[in-house]
This record gives sequence, structure tokens and C-alpha cells, in this order.
Amino acid sequence: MNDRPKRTSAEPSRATRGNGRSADTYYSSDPRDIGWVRQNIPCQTACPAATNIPAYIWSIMEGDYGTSYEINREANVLPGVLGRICSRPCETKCRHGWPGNGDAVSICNLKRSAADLKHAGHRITESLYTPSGKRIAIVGAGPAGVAAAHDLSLLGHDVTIFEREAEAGGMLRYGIPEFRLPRDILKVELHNALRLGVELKTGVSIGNGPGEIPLSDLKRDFDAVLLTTGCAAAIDLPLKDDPAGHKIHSIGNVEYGFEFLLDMHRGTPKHVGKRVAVVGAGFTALDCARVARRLGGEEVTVHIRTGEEYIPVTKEEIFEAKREDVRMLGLRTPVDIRTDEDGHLTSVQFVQNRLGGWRDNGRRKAIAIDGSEFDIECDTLLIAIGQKTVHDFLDVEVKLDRWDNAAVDGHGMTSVEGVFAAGDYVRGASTVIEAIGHAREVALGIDTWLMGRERRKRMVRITPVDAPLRERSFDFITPQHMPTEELGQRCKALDREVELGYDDRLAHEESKRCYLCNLAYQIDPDNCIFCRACIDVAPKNCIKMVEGVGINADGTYGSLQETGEWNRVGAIWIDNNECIRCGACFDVCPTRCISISRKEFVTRDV
Amino acid sequence: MTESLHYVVIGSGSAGHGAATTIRARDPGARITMITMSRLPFYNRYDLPKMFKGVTDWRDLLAEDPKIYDELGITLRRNSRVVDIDGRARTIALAHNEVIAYDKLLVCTGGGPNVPAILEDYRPLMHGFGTFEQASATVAALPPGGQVVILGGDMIGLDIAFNLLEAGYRVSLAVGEQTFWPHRVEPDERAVLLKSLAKTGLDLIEDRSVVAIEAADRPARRVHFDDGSMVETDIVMPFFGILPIVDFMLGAGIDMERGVLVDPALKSSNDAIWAAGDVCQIWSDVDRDYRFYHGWKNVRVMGELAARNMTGAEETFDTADESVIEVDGNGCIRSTFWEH
Amino acid sequence: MNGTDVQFAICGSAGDGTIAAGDILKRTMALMGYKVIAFDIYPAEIRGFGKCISRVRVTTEQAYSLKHQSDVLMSLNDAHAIPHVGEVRDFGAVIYDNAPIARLPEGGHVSAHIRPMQLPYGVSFRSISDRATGNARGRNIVALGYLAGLYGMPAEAFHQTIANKFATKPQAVTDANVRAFEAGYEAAIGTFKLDDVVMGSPLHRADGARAVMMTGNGAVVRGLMDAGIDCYFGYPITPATTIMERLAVEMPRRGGRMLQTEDEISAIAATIGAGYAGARSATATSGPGLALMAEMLGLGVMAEVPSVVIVSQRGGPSTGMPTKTEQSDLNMAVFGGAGDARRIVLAPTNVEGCYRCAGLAFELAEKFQTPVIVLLDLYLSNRYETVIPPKENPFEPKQATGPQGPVFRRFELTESGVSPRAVPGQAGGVHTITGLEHNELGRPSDQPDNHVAMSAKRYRKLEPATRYPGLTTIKRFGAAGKVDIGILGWGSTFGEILEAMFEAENEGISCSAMKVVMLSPLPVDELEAFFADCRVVLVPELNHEGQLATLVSGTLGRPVVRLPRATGAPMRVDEILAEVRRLAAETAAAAE
Amino acid sequence: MNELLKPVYLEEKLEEIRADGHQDYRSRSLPTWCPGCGYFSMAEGFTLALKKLGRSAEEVVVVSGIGCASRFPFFVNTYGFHTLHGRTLPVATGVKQANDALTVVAVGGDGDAFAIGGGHIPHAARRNVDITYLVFDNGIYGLTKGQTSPTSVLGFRTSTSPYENGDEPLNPLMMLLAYRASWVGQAYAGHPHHLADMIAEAIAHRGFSYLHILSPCVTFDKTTRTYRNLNMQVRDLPSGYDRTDLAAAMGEAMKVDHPALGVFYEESRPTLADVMDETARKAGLSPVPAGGE
Repeated sequence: MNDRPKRTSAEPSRATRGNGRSADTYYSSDPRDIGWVRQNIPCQTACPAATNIPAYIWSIMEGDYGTSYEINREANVLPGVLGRICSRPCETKCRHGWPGNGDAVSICNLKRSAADLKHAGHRITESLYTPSGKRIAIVGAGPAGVAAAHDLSLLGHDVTIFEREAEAGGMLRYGIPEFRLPRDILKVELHNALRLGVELKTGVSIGNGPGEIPLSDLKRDFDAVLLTTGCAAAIDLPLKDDPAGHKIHSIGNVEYGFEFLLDMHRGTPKHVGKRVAVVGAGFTALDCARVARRLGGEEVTVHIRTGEEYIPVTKEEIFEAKREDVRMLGLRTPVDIRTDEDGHLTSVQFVQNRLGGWRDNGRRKAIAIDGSEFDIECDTLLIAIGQKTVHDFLDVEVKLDRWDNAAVDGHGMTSVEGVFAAGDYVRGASTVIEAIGHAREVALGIDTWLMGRERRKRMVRITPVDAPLRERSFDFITPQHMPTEELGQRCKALDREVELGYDDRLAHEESKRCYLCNLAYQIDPDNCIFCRACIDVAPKNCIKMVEGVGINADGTYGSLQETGEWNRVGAIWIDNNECIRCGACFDVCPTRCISISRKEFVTRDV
Repeated sequence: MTESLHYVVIGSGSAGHGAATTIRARDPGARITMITMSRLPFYNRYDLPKMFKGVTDWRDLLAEDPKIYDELGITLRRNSRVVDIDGRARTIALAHNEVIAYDKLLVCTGGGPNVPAILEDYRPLMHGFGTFEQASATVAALPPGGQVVILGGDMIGLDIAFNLLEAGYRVSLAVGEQTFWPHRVEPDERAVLLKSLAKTGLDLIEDRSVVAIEAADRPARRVHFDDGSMVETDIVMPFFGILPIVDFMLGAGIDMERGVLVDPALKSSNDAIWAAGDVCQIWSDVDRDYRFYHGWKNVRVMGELAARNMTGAEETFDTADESVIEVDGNGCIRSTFWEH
Repeated sequence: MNGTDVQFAICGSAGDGTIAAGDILKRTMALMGYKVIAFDIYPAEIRGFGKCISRVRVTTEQAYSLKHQSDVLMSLNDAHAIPHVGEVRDFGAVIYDNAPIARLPEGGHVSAHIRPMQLPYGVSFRSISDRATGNARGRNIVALGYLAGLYGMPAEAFHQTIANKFATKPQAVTDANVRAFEAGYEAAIGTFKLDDVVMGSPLHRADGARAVMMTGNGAVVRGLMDAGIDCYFGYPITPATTIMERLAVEMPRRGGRMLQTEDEISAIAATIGAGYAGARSATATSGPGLALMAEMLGLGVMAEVPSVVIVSQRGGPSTGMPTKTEQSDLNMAVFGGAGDARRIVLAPTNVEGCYRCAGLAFELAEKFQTPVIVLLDLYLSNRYETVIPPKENPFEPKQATGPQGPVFRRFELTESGVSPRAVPGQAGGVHTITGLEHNELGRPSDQPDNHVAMSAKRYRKLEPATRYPGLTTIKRFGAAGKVDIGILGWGSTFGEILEAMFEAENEGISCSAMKVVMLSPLPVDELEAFFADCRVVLVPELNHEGQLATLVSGTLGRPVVRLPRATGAPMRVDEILAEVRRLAAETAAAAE
Repeated sequence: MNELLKPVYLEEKLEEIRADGHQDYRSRSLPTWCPGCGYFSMAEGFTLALKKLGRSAEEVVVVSGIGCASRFPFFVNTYGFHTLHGRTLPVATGVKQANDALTVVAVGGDGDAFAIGGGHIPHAARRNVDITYLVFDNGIYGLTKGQTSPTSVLGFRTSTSPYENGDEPLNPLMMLLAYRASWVGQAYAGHPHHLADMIAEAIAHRGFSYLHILSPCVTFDKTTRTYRNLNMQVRDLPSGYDRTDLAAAMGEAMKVDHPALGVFYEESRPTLADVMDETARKAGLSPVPAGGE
């Protein structure tokens, strides 16, 4: 690790007439800077929790996994968890994955390595606010609840979490199979999140039933209540002549995947037949399929309405499932379930689909072809077509939105004063990271509401960087594959983790791949002699002679207006959207008018 | 290749001209230079009186086409006055400071007008006729039908006088010792001759000697005689015979009397110097004295003879014509001097 | 001969006052109303013993050249004069000092070389000067006085010229010179004149206009001045130096600027620089200088900058014969330099032409945005002619320049080929010019189509120059229509050609002469017509190879008979005449 | 707040640059120099200097010779004359003679100036022509792809000195001082602001001003006169330096290993135009001398 090339500030006498800078930090809330970060760090922007990805990868590159872990925790209190099961919206946006740039950085794997490889004696550092005396009740200890609890407790509030299940974690604990998320990891991470004084009450249901605490009590006893109950019910599969899918519950060997997994993780032994059909296209569906393989299912098929290319599951997940002999079958929609005289499942009837147009969420429509029904014989059917929120536990009326989720305002407050909602309960079934991200937003909203003012604000921190942090050769490193458990071993135990994690070498190598998009390369037009040396060495069309720039409504920069007419050139400008932060321009600039600064979001006291 | 000899001939009159052409004929490779004070190429002085008859252009008087000098390869040095001859060094010095070396030198500088001492002071008031320039000036000074006083006479002057009369001028002749020079005339002969002269229309002034000449307005001259008489005239011309021009060679180291003393072969006392024409006095075995032989024919013969001797011949001058002057049947004077 | 036609030659050593004597003579003759053509030959040496000859032809009728034979030779230095005795015609006069102080070897005196048909006049200039002025320095003036006296010229006219000449010197100088003149004059009165040289009375013009005397170079100066020269840059080189010397006097008085540069390259460079900046600027040089300027002239062509280059040719190649005349730089003037660099080349044939060409050169340079070379030679530069100055300034003032249209296309491909021009300081005309091939905007471009178009433009734009009003670019003399012999000539030589042609006509030879003043572009139509009229075309010129012959023959694809003579001296009329006679005989023989 | 760290907002900067207007002194054509060439620095410095001095584009004439540096006129929006190799100063002199009101700037490289054009410099300097001469010295012939120049250092390998340059490089500053240039300065392409100030001062000087500009050839010289080396070598003139002291200037100019940046020498004396005016005055008072015609 020490053989990494050291960059030194080689140019002497910089202080005399160069663009001398002293190490300092500048904070900006200028929308252009905020916009810059949003525009320039696509991974962070894509991350619902706005994880400062370049920063934590840079720490890995520096060999400092602990700091990397801390940076992660600033946005997401469960890095070790998310490092394993995150849906990775960042990676699909990664600049390295843009056309022409190669493959995206394995951000998630690096996140995991930060958690896995940090020093055993690593100490978490948190900045605590003075106690506010405010009490907050949080309903549900899923990722949203835990994240919110963590943040609110940091802000000095007393937080109590009410959890129906025996253990905290929500879907992390009860939905995700252990081979994807070992429970000891989850336990540590949850503990780290909640150990700052959050009171966790498990086995306590909020509701109207016996033994349950009415929400109105919480409302009365606490200064604020946050509902993070998620999507607690499976969506029904509509069948031919049975749109509500009532008969599903009466058929043996047919089960909703959500409940299947929940039961299993509560401790109920589960069994499947030899031939297992899974209907659905999400993580749950794949989890079900892979669990089925481990429970003895020999012929496990996943039936998708569209195609595997369009489902919201990471490619790695599909890849591993297939390696485990799960078959993915597309362009079909189940329309009926066939049973024998005993009421046992015999087959599922599907209708053949064709692909339709694009839907708003980036997926494709599937249009059934009339009269194309066909049957697939199976012993077990697991239905995993989604989850939905439930509201029957409420004793106060909370307004819902058109998707039957809780409707909230900008602070995350529901129609009920003092009652807030976050996570899937507001957004419907989504990813863990979305839940965490949303919960943290709402936590700030709660704080603002409670304290009567905005105490924390997101700003852009700008810090100088003396020299490029990368070498051009880094750009040609290919993604480091995640080592996985041997196939032969995988299905021998439900809790045998498939992905083994990067070792230090792999982590470092992968970290070098990150462009470090948070580095802003900037030319000072006052010092620029317009020699175009930078343009000459630029690996991409990233440095431009500009005469103008479009300004977007949000204050971000639109496209640069380039010109080839010398007298119209106002500046030579580095188009940071094109820039891959290779540092070549910085090295050749004869007047050292190119500066590098690190621009990153921070949340600061107002 | 042996050096060709350089023959220098001083004088471009009949003698010089004849000598040069002869040398060329006898020694084709020789270098020949002819030096003359004259500004014109060779012309016949005896023809100058033609100028009174309207011949004014010197080109009409030329004795030879000047081209012959080029053709014969003779360097003609005109307007050049010899001021010294170094007989030992065999060089001659010219007035303009040029020095010319010679191998054989022929002096044929002829003679100049003899002006009696009493008239020396009046030279500027008299007109000459020895050269074309003088003749031209003389002619120019004469108004048509004007008066000329000729002092002395001599055969040249008489010739001019006759031409003047012929041209319609009035001519007075103040006769004296030299009236028939170079002829030696006995007193009886003289009377006959004078009578004959008077017949020609000449106004003879006899028994008077000129004592002074005076410039006047019109006519331009007054001639005063010893008897107190005075004659008005347009021009006055002195003719008292000629004297050899030898002053330039006083330092040459050769024997001279009035002229250059030469042996009958015309060689002087210096082996490289010859003389011919009016300038030389030739030893006469008959007379046991050095004699002048004037006259055109003699001069010409001398020039050629000297040239032959200079180029290897050994001839002597023994064919000299005796000069003869007489009055012919028509009462006209006939002279061998005038025969040309 | 009806009128006067006498040519005097005064020959001496540098320092003898030869040129001064000639100068007084010709000025006096001009003052008296004669027509004068005069030509001085200087030594290459600075002082000491180089030969000087001043030849002055004095006529009443128009003469076109010096005669190859002089009527009178006056020697102020025999060693130098001796070779020139032969140029005196038969029955002409040779005047010399008959009392030199140094002892001479045989043949060292001019009298040793006088031809039998020439008439010698030995005069003691030295002693006469001594007597008259107390020293011998005035012997040139004594000699001049003698000359004047001999030929009956009015002494007063000479007094006036002498006074003018020494105007800037103390009066005593003038007085001494007048005394010397008078002494010489009197000496001549007492000299019997033997030659047949006769000076008649001058003819006076009906309009009373007085001729002034100028050299070719002087006329160039006058032309440049009248045309409003703003800047001059030059480097001394014989025989062009006098242009700079005179401009050094004149220009500061009229607000112009004359700068002596460090070499010819900088001279032409600055000239073109000033031309670019809108000035009427010129330089003058000779062949070696032109060789140095060739590259810059190419720039002038390429960048289309007006400039005027006066070139007075001398004997070449290389340093050659600096004080001898030659017409051997035609090729360089017309073709010299890199690339297809057509420029305008004018070769005046006489002093008056020098004036017109120099002035019009500015107009042409400006109008056609190109360097204009005015090609003289030493013989024309230094020869004096009497010229009647125009009553009014014949030259157009500097033309205003300015951009047209919003986008200034300095090298716009117009139909005429002439583009709009702006000069520094003008708003809206900012542009950059270059020696690189460029597009209409002046930007470097080496595109094939562009180069073709721009080359064509640079040639096309000069075509109308051959018909430029007020400029005789080509002219025929003598018989019109079909002739046997045509004589084609250029520059200084044309005077001799005319003299020969008229003489040949007198002899009954069918002939005609044409002068080509504009050598580039060549007036091809007129030349074609001339060739069509002539059975044979003879091209006499002062160079070894026959450069005009090659130019014309090559251009028209027609044969010519060459008469190239490069001796260092002007062309001889008799030599041309002999060739004409020979050709006439051949033509006649061929016709039989 | 750290102003240095404050981000540059492009649209604000562009507005500022537009308002400043110095880019109006640029031509439309993009400079064709190699990217990174120090000559860009002078092009930019020149426009800044003109802006600073408030000269309008049409009153400025840039004259250049041949070479990389001499391409300069194409890249500025003033009157320009791209002339011949080495002939910059005479042409510039001509332009200035034609019109005193013009601001004339001669531009060239070291080869143009000191090899082929070396003969012109003393004369422009001694005459004190009121022009500015900017020499961009990169110690190599760039346009012809890397040959030795008069200022190439000893031991420099080029295509024409494959066994190392053995010719002592000349010292332009000493030359110009000896030639009596009335303003002599040195700047460095790597210090563009200083360069711009020096150009402005050189142009403002009345008389012949010579600015020597050290510049790397980024294409053909990777070893000697690089930005890296020059950055280490250049220095300021000593404090208390007297720019009117010619001897001191010579002394500083001799220190070639550590070239000083700044104004070496300055004096005020009549310009060529002054002399011309004086000549005209004298001519008006004198009788016409004879001769010539």
C-alpha cells in the first residue's frame, strides 16, 4: 500500500506569483455550489442518503477504512449492512460507468470493505448536541426508524423506539436472508446506531388491539411521534375471476414471499417442494428463490412480467441467483393457480406478455397477449410482487396519498400535528437506503419543528487539494470482482454468506478506480494564459473554451457555450461533468492557474 | 625579338614628313615619332598664300591625308615643343614635361622668321605668315582691299605679296637687304629685280628704314621710317629670311653654328642625331664650310637622305640645286625657291 | 547641321574638379536655353586618382542620348584623359594643360595620343590659375573659362552659375572662381581656334518656359517629392545614393522623413512598413541592394503593400563595377525573389521619364497595392538632361483608404483583383497582413483553391497597369506601319537607339523603334503589333545575355536579334547603327 | 472567508471579462502555438497591457518576423504585419516613421531577433525608435521543429546539434544595454501578471523599449528551458535596485544562471521622431545645401 505514487507539490516558488493558497476551508451555500455537487457527484446524488461516496472511497484509497466507515455513517448509520444489501443506485450513476468511461466503481463493495476492514479497535466518533429535553417516539425499528432515532438522539432529543417484533431491524432482520446479511453484522450496526441513548422497546405493538399502545397515547406522551412502520403487508396477486386473490390463502404450497421470509426469520421452519415457482421481480422474489434453493427446491424458477433486464435488482444479485441454478423466465403474468382435487397446487397459469412502452420509473410495461395462456407445473408457488403499507394500527386519522401511503409535508409531518412519518410508510415499498435517507431528512424536519428553527443546514464545504490525487493509469483498472462462497457450499446452510467481501488488496485496487468526483478542477481565468496545454492533454472533451454558460433554474450550470473564436473566448473552463479528475491538466498548466478543491456536502449548524 | 628602334623626328615640315615616310619604308618595324610644334597635321606652308584667295579651311591645305600617319604607324606629336635634348642619354624633353627616349633622332625643325633687332619690340604689331594660324590671323586682320606693308621681303614674302595683290589688296614693300633672300643677288641684278617687282603693282618703299610701328585705329597700323615718313596700313608683315630653330638643343652637346652642323651624310657630331632642312648647315667640301641649303626641294631631299642614312645608307648630300633668281622674258621674276 | 549639337567631355582625376567644371558647364548651357544631356562618370575610389568624366551634350534640337563621339575633350588629368582621346571626333578639339609639373614618361601626356585629325589645344591651366587666384586649385575653372572663351560662350552666364554653385560658400570662393574663369577665358581669346566645333545660339521656347537641368536621380527626387513622398529609407549605394542625399535635403523641409538605415534589407523593410502604415514611401538602391531586397519585395507582393523601389543598375554581378552602367538587373527586377511575385517594373528612358515614373510609381503602387520598381541605370541616374518642369503638379495626391462593409476583407477577391485597403489608425479596418499565403481576410491559408485564386488575383490586378493614364508604358518612334528593322529598347539605352534609328532612316533604311517602359506587366498587345510590323526586331541593351530580348522573345514566342553589350559604358550609337545596317543588308538580300 | 478558495463562478467571470473588454484585443483566430507554449502568456499579457493603457485596437500595429513568436499578429485584433525572418524592427521603424501616432510593437523570437535579425537591433536601439520590442526567447527554433538558436544553452541537444551545442549563447540583455536601448526589461512567461505589467510599462515607455521574455518551448525542449527549471531559476531584481544605473544593469544581466525579472534599465532621451523633428527644424532654418540634383 505504501508503494502508491506519492504526489508532491513539485513546483517551487509557488508562493511568489502563483495562485498561492493556504490550507483552509470555505463553506458555501450558494446554489451554484450546491448544484455543482449535485451535478458532479452522481453517485452521491443518486444515493437517497446522499452518502459522500468519493470521500469514503478516497479514505479507503488512503488505507483509512475507519475514516471511510465514519464518512459512511454520516449519511447512513448502517454501512456494514448497506455494504451488503444496498440496491446501489449510486453505481448505476457512477461517472466511471458512463459511456466511454468503462465500468462503474463497485461502490457498495467498498462500503462493505470500510465496515469489514476497519481496524478492530476502531472507535466511532459522533458529535452530540446538548440535550433538548424533547421526547420523541418512533414506531418501528426498521432502517428508517433506526436512522431517524440515531440522528434525533445526536441532536439531543430523547428517543424511544417501539418495535412490534422481538428484535430491531425490521425488514433487515426479518426480510433479508442471512446468506446476504449475516445477523451478527446487523446486530452490531444496529447497536452502534442506537447506543447513544435511544430507548428501544421491542415486542411492543402500537395499535388499537389488546396490549397495544394507541398512537394517541404516544402523541400525548411525546413531543413528537415518528411513524416508520414501513410496508407491512404483501400486495395481493390478482387472479382471473379473483381480482383480490382470495383463493391464494386457501391453496397449500402457495405463499406470499414476504410472509414466507418473515416467518422463516421469526423462527418458523419452512419447506418447499422440488419445483418452486416464484412470481415477482424484486429483491424479495430473488431472495425467495435463493432461499428455496437452500431449502431443497431443485427446480426454482422466477417468473417476471417483463424481462430480467428491467427488474429493480442489482445485476450481481441476478448473477449469483443464476449461478445457484435459479432460472429467470420473462414475459409472463400469472393469471391463475391450478390445484388438484386435494386443493394442492399443481401449476400456475401464465399469460404471455409482450413488452410495451416505458413506465415513469424506468421500467417497461408488459402487455398481455390475448389467448396466450400456458401452464407451468410446480410444487410450491411463492408470490413476491410487492408490499404495501397498512394503517389499521392508527387510532388517529392520518391522511393518505393516492398510493395509500401516509401523506407528509416538507418536514415529514403527517396531517396530524406532531405525528411524522418516514421511510416506506411514506414512500411505499422501496429500498433500504431510500428509507434511511428519507428518515434522516424527516429527522431534521422534526428537529426544526421541535426547536422552532432550522438548526442544521446542508452546505458545501470547499477544501483545497494541493495536487491531483490520482494517476491516469487508475482509469484503466477494471472492476474488482467480489469473492463469493463456492457454489457447492452455498446451499448447505441458510446462513452461509455468499459474498465474502474484499480483502485489503482488492479494496484498495477498487478504490483507485473512483474518479473522486468531489474534486473540482477549476481554471482561474485571471491567471490563465489560454495556452490550451490543458486541452491538449485532456483525455476527454472536458476542457472547453467558453463564452457563456447556461444557468438552470436551480442555479446549477447548464451546458457550456463553447466557441472557437478567440476574441469570444471568455475563459478556458473545465467541464466538471466531463472531467474524470485525471489531473493531467493540472500537471501541464504553465501558470499553475488550475486549482483543485474538494467540494462536498456537509450539514452544518446554522 | 629584338627591340625595334625608335626614330624620333623633330619637325613636321617637308623634311620631317619626307624623313618619316622614308624611315617607315626602309624599316617597317621601327617605331617612329614625329614631334612638332604645329597644331595641324602636315600642310604645305608654300600653299598658305592660297588663303588670300578664299581658302580658309586648313583641311584644304593639308599636304597629305592625315590618315597616313595611322596607316604608316607614325606617331604624330603636335603642339609639342622640344625644350632639351640629352645627346648622351638619347632623350628629348618636351615643354610639357614629357621625356621621350630615342634611338635615332632627326632634327628638322626648320627655321623661324628672322626679325631684325630693331623690330623686336614691334612683334605684337606685326602679322606673320609662317603658320596656318598666323596666316589665318593675318587674313582675318585684313579688310577687303586693305593695305599691307611688307617689311624686308625675301622670297617667301614676295610670294605672299604677289598673292595679296592678286587678291586685290594693296601692298607696299619696304625693300632691304633680305628682299631676295635666300638668293644672293648682285647689286645690278637687284635693280632689275626691283624694277620687275614694281611692275607687279607693288608699291616699293625704297631707301628708307623702318624705325617704329604704331597701332592705330583705322587703319590699324602706322609704320614710321627713318626719314620721318609714315605709312598707314592695315597690317605689317616682316620678311627678313629665316633663322634655324635650334635654341632647344643648345644643351645637346652637338656642334652647332647658326644651325646644326652636319656632315654631308647629314649626321651631326652625335652619332644618333641627324639634321635636315632649314635647320642644318651641311659641310661642303667645295666651300670648305658649312652651308645652308634652303628651298623646298632641298629640304625634301635632305629629309629623305637623312632618313636613308639613319636606316643604314651611306649617302651624301651632293645634289643640291643652286638657287636661281632671274627676270624672265615677260619681265616676271622667276625663282627656284618657288618651284614646287 | 542646322542647330547646335556639341558634346563636351571633361576628364580628370577625382579631386581635379572635373565634375564641378562639367556641372557649371551644363548648368550654364541649360541656363542659356540649350537642351542639355550630360553624364558624369565617377571613380569607385573615394578620392585620390580615380577617373572622372563629365560629358555634356549641348543641342538646340531634341537629342536623345549622348553621342558616342565628343566634339571637345578637355583633359584635367592626362593619365585619365588619354583613353578618351579617341572618343573625340575628327576635327574636334582636345584641350589640355601643356605645363604639367610632374615629369612624364613618353606617352604620359595627352598630346601623345591626339589623333591626327583632332585639334590640340595646350593651355597652361595651372599657371593661369596660379596667376589669377594665387593657387592652382582653380585650374578646372580656368579650363572651363578657356572652353567658354574658345567657343564664344557668354562669360556672364558662367559667372551666374558659378555664383549659384558656391552660394553657400564665402564670397571669396565665388570671386576666386570667377577670376579663374576669366583668366581661362582670356587665354582662349588669344588662341587660334582650329577645330570646326561651332556653338550656335540657343533656341528659346515660344511659351517662354525655362528648362531646368536634372539628373535621372534628380528627376526621381523631384517626382517623388511632387507625388508627396512621406517616408524614405535608404542605404548608400552607387549610383543611387544621390537620391537619398537630395531627399535628405528636401524632405525635412516639407515634412517628410528620410532615414538612412543600416542596410538595404532594412531600407526596403521600413519602406514597406511605412507603406503599410499608409505613407507614400520609397527606397532607392542598385543591383546588389535589390538582391538583398528581393525577399522583402516578395512580401510586398504577397501582402499587397504599396512601395516604391528605385533601382539604379550598375555593372554586375556581385559588387561588379559600381561606377559603371549596365542594364543587367531586368531579370531580377521583373522576376527576382521567391514564387510567382509579379510586380510593376517601370524603366524610364530619359530624365523626364524618371520624373514621371517616380511620381506615378506612387500612384501605381497605391492603386494596385504592390511594390513598384523604377528601374534606372547609372547612365540614366547620373545623366543630366534639360527638362521643362510641368506647370502643375501632375500627380494625384494620396488616395484615401478605408474599409467597406462590416467585415473587412482586406484581400477580397474582387473582379479587378484590387481589394479594399485600410491603414493602421483607421477604425474598422483592423487586419493583419502576412507573407504567408492567406485568404480574403488575410488569415494564413494554404488551401489549393485559395492559392490558385489569390495568385490569379495578384496577377489579374496588375493588368490595367499597362494602360495607366498619364504613363507611357510603351511607345513607337519613327516610321509607322511595316518596316524592315524594328529596334526594341528599354531604359537609358533607348536614347542611343533613337539616335541610331534616325540616322538609319536618314540613310534610307526602313526602320522604326519602340521603347518598353513597363517591363512588368509587359504591354503585350503593343509588342505583338510591333513585331507584326517588323521583319526583324533588334534588341540592343547593356547586358551580356540580352535580358529584354529574352523577356520579350519568351513572352511573345518570337525571335529577336540580340545586341547585348556590357562594357560598363553606355551603348554606342554607331554600334547599333552598324547592326542595323547589317540587318538591313541581310533583309535586302533575303528579299531578292 | 478565504477569498482565494472562493470558487470562481463562470458566468460572473465571463461577465467580468466581457465588461473588461481585453478579449476584444484578440483576433478571431485561435493561436496556433503548441498548447502550453509560453507565447500564450505574452499574447494574453499584451491584450491586458493594451487594455490597461487604454489603447484602441486601431492605433496599435504589431509587427513580427518569422517564427513561432512571430505568428503573434494573427492572434491579436490590432493592425498587424507578419513580415519576414529577422526584419521585424526595420518594418516597425517604417510603420512608426509613417505615423507617429501609432503604437508600434515589434514581436519576435530569439532566432528572428538575434540570428538573422541581429543586425537591426543596435540601430533601432541607438536611434531610440519609439517602439516596443518583445522578444520571446525560448532558446530554440520551434517553427522549424527544434534547431539550435543563438540563445540555446551550451550542451543543448537539438536536431542541428546532435552532439550537443558548443556555441556560447549570447546574452541579449547585455547586448541591448550595450546598444543603448532606453528601456530594458525581462519577464517570464510563467508569471503572466508580471509579464502583462512589464509589457504595459514597455509600451508606455517613450523610446525604444526592449522586453526579454523567457519562455519554454514545450515541444522541442524537454530538458533545459522548461517551466520547471525556469520556475526555479528566475528571481526578482534586488531590492533597492536602481534602474537608471547602466553598470548595475550590466551586472544583473550577466547573472544568466538566475535571470532577474523586472526593469533592468531605463533612460529618457530623444526618440527618432524627436530627431526627425529637430532635423526638420534645422532644415527650415538653413539654406538649401547644394549637391544631389
